[in-house]
Amino acid sequence: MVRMRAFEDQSVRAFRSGLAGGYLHVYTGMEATAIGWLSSRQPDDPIITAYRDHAHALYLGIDPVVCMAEIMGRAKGTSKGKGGSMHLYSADHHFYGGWGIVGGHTALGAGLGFAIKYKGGNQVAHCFLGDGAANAGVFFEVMNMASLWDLPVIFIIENNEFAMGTRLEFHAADPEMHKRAEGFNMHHERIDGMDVIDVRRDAQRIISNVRETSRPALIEVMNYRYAGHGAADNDQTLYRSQQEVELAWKRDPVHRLANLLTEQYGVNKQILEKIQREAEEEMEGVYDEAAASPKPEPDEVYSDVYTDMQPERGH
Amino acid sequence: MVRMRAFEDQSVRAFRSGLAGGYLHVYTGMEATAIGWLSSRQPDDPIITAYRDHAHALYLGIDPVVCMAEIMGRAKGTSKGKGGSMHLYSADHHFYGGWGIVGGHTALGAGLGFAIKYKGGNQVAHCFLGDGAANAGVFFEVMNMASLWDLPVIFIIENNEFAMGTRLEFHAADPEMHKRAEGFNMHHERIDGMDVIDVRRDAQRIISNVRETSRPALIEVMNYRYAGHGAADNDQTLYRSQQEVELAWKRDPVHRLANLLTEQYGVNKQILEKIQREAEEEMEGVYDEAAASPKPEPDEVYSDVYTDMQPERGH
Amino acid sequence: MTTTYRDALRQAMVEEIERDENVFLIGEDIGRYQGTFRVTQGLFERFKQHRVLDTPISEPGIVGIATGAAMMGLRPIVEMMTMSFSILALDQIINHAAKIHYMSGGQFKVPIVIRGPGGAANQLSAQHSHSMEGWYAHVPGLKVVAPSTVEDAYGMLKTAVRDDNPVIFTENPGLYSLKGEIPDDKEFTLPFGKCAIRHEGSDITLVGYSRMTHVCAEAAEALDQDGVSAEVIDVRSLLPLDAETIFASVRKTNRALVVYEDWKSGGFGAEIAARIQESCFDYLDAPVGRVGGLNVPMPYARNLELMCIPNKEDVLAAARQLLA
Amino acid sequence: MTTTYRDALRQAMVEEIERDENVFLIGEDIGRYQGTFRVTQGLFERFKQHRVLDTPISEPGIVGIATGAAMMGLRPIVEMMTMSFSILALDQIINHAAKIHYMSGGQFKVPIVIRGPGGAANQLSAQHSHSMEGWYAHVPGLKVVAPSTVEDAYGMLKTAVRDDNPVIFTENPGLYSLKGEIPDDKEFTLPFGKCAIRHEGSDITLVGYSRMTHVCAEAAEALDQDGVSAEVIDVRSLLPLDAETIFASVRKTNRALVVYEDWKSGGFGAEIAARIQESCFDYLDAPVGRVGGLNVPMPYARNLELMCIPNKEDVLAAARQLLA
Ligand SMILES: Cc1ncc(C[n+]2csc(CCOP(=O)(O)OP(=O)(O)O)c2C)c(N)n1
Ligand SMILES: Cc1ncc(C[n+]2csc(CCOP(=O)(O)OP(=O)(O)O)c2C)c(N)n1
Ligand SMILES: [Mg+2]
Ligand SMILES: [Mg+2]
Repeated sequence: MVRMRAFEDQSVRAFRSGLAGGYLHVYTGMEATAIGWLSSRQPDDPIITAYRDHAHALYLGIDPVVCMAEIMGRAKGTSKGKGGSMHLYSADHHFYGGWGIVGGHTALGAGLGFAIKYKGGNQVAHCFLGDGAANAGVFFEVMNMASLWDLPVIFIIENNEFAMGTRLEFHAADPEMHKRAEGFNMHHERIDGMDVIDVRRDAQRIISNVRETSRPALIEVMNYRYAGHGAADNDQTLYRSQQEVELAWKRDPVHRLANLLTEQYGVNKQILEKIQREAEEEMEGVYDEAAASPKPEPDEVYSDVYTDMQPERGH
Repeated sequence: MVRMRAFEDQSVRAFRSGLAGGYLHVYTGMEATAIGWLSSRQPDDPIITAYRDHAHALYLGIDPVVCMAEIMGRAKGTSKGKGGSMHLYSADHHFYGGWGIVGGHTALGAGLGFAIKYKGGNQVAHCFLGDGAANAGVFFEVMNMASLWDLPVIFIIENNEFAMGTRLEFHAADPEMHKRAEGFNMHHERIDGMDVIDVRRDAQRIISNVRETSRPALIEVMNYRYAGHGAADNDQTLYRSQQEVELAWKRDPVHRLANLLTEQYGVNKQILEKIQREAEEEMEGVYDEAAASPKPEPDEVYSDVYTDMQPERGH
Repeated sequence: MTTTYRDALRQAMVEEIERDENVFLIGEDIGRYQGTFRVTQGLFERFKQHRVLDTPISEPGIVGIATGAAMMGLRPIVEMMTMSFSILALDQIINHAAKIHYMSGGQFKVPIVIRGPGGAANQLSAQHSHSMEGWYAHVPGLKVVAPSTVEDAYGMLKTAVRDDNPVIFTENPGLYSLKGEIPDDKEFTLPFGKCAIRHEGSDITLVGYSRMTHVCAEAAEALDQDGVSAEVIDVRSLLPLDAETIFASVRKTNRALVVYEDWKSGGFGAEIAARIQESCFDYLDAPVGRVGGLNVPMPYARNLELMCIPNKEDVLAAARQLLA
Repeated sequence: MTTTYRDALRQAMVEEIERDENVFLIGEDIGRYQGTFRVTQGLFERFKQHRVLDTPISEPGIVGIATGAAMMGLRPIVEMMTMSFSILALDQIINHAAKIHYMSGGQFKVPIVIRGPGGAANQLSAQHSHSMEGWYAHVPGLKVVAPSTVEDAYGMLKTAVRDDNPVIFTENPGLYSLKGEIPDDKEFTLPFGKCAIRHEGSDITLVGYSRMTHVCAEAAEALDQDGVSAEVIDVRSLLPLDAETIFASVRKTNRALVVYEDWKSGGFGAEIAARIQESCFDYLDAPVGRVGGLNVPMPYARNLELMCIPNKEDVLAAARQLLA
């Protein structure tokens, strides 16, 4: 979690310094969800998420330098610099992205589950989405099909209470979004997402159930985003009070884990501080290394449009 | 009901004789739903439905000759012959169509409810859709918004157990489709649609509730279609047995009402036979009159594309 | 073997399903109901639900699921009941499937075929009569083909299934019953990006694709009678586009007429016309002409509908004007 | 009054909301959040939720609801957070809104405006950088405008709101901070279907719209220095298209270059080019040239992204080639 957070600090720094552009969304405050959940996966389970994807990519083991290089649009990035912050991918790590169209990737997520079932594999597909994304029509279509066809896919709503500047209660007729699976005869529940141990425990139970039954599930994980929606979101008072954010910080999953470790497991505070410091240093190094790496060659613009040909060239 | 059914017989005749083309879908077997429901509306309530729209149009009082003329693509049709069987409309009768894209019109239906609320009217919008249509993503999006914004709209699923050749259980993860409103904090229930008196009673209760509270509702009306999906559906054994259809005929809403009238209200059978005969004769007349009416003038092809200009002409 | 366009499509799918266990069909009413245009007739019984899957009416979801499955190595053939319904899935097609290979820096492939009837049939009205191929041919990352003959339907569908990129495969409903020959060779495939010359000539080049190729051919025969020698080029593949074959013909005939069923204004015929005049300017004795569908929503009434769709007379009139 | 493109749009909406109680705004994050590009800043506080409505992320539903409301006489202005998201709503736009008037034989009108930023901004990557106006301009039943100046933004948005047909109103994100004058007249409107001549010239006609008009104007100034007199035509309205003004210019200059940001192949510039050569063939001293965006999904890396979007140098190079 501290590595993730340190990474996000550096990715924001990249944005501020002009080394990254476009839309950049950090995961700060939500770490317990991705870590707790993904720590419970099977290594070859396919994972897919939206644009708030740095944490998932890191946790799956993609080299942070390669991630940061992508965020900076460099040739050594996960997508050779063509994807950017929102579009990290790694076939080697079974990480299927990194998507920008809210809700759109949930269909791909169901497709991953479809392929598993078709091939007779024992993986489970994990599809993360936001609370805002759970209003997209396609998501309902694929919940129906996932249940109808017994696809081994779990839809994990990372409910951070906001869709950009729109608060949950202004976008969802029923703020208990997991209930949306009710009409599809699909398992659904809401769990807490601020305690990494709790998330891990719940995830293990849920995932093994899906793996056994090949019945899909919709899980709503309640967390909170401390940062603005994206790096360019510079007036959060438009949609929430300073107070509310401060209150939410009291539930900080990093502190929570730190407290647990020091109080229940007697871990020395200095060890934690050292971890923290090392994480920060590591990610500063990551920043520097990515920043020093080369930009894509101009001719790259035409490659990877197709697997076997180039598009018509020129203006 | 007997007029509707007689009209449908003539519309199929028009198709068979080549006077009508394209897709043509009759309502035979489902009459109790439209009549029971629409008899409970307020006269200025806006109504919208899909392509299986003849019955709704007739019940709202649109001249059957004008409807049949539309089905035959004639100038005096509801849409001057440009819409056809699937696209009947009448602004005068608050009939908003007649739509061909499965599920697409449910958004328009919610929009009718939106306009009522915006203007402060006391109407209720009635949006009919099929069981197959209740799988379209946009339908979920607008259920959410209808509930979020307290729109006075009722979505009425005419569940005839088939989406074309696909049986309910093969397209819906939970065949109780009304439950799809559960996640949107919206009233939902399933009612029987084969007895016109029952439908009317339920509709009155539900509609007056929506009118009072301005809270939307999702109602699933169970009925059955006796005819093929469309007039070109000529091998129904692909998806249902002869037996099943025969069994369903035992629940025929027309017979049910006839029995009620003769047995409980002592109506003379001959009166019913006379009504039947008159309906058939009327609709034969309708057929002849529509068939004798002129086709649209060629230049009509360019009119009504815009309210105030013509498109670029010519090939 | 003599067969029909419809049966050739089916045979291509059967052979590909048998050849590669990753190939499967998915779509609305393609299984038990045998497909609305009967292209998939008999396949559900033969290959069972595992390979021939009936779906709910959920075009965006269907395409998205197929795309996700393709990312994991499956090779779905999605049937759109009509291409008009692919409009609902456009976000999945052009903003997901078409971009994955690029956005992932080449890590993921999307070997998906989306096929179905495109264009007007018989009084299907405004919402069901779209020609979508021009829009798709505008999108980098897609391949777009529109075969006009039985052999092409067969060979190009096999190529499409074996292609590692998303392919839009459009079938004009007026062609399903067309008869023709196909080779007795399961490995027969036809490369994309090659025009075919359907009728040789020296006075004017008629450029068409899909059903309009036949309309051009009819017009060419009528022109023969006038003593005018028309060359008919069947584009076959809009993206990639074999512009060179078209240019070579125009450099010979010095006149070109592009014919397409889609709405004239902004249709893909405009692109072809623009390219011809860019590359053959000095050879042209007349402007590049176009014949397209009328710029109106498709009307239901048969007399109006027939006005909208280009026919032989329309092509002849335009050709004669260019030759005048 | 001097103002910006962004503020002019806002002022037009304020005036129309105040003029007609049926006018309202609907879209994602346009209210409390003030709009992602701040076009609707302050309007939620001023007009309250009744007139400025925040929505869930449900583009098809939003457009459909607005369309249904318009059928009952309301006049919605739908903001698309970016036009790229309108792809999700295409079925509602082109297969519902655009066809209702026709399919109902003129009984229902759909006075809806769909507006928002269209085109590339700054490293938004492949899924968020679409130019959609060419597709829309292909669809009968829609009107499509793409204003390039502050005055046009103001006057054409007011026209759009008062139009009884669905209007697609596209705003290039690079224009929002542009400064310019608007008249002090709440009844000021600008008719659709009229090109504007932004720079007079006699040697070549540069045809652009939206932000590309400015790129053309820059190129025209550079050409001035070379002693070449370029005429810059701002198309402004793609549908209806004022082809006559373009033709008149080309008949004078005998050379034409069409410039657009959208993918070159199959973009609306192809239509304009095709029409110019059809109608001005005998006047042309060179083929009608085109400069369009590269035919690739928009890459993220800034150096690659900048390659994709046509700039002054690209226009100059193409113009010089036509003049050579
Ligand atoms: C279809 C679509 N509509 C709108 C947007 C713009 N947008 C990007 S993120 C976002 C909010 C999404 O919120 P949520 O799903 O809760 O995810 P979170 O950002 O909270 O992680 C919006 C509206 C988009 N990318 N795609
Ligand atoms: C988006 C879309 N997909 C597919 C179709 C083809 N289609 C027309 S009707 C139909 C079945 C719809 O079934 P249902 O909604 O239950 O209505 P019913 O015909 O039973 O009244 C289908 C698949 C269509 N018109 N629109
Ligand atoms: Mg959120
Ligand atoms: Mg049904």
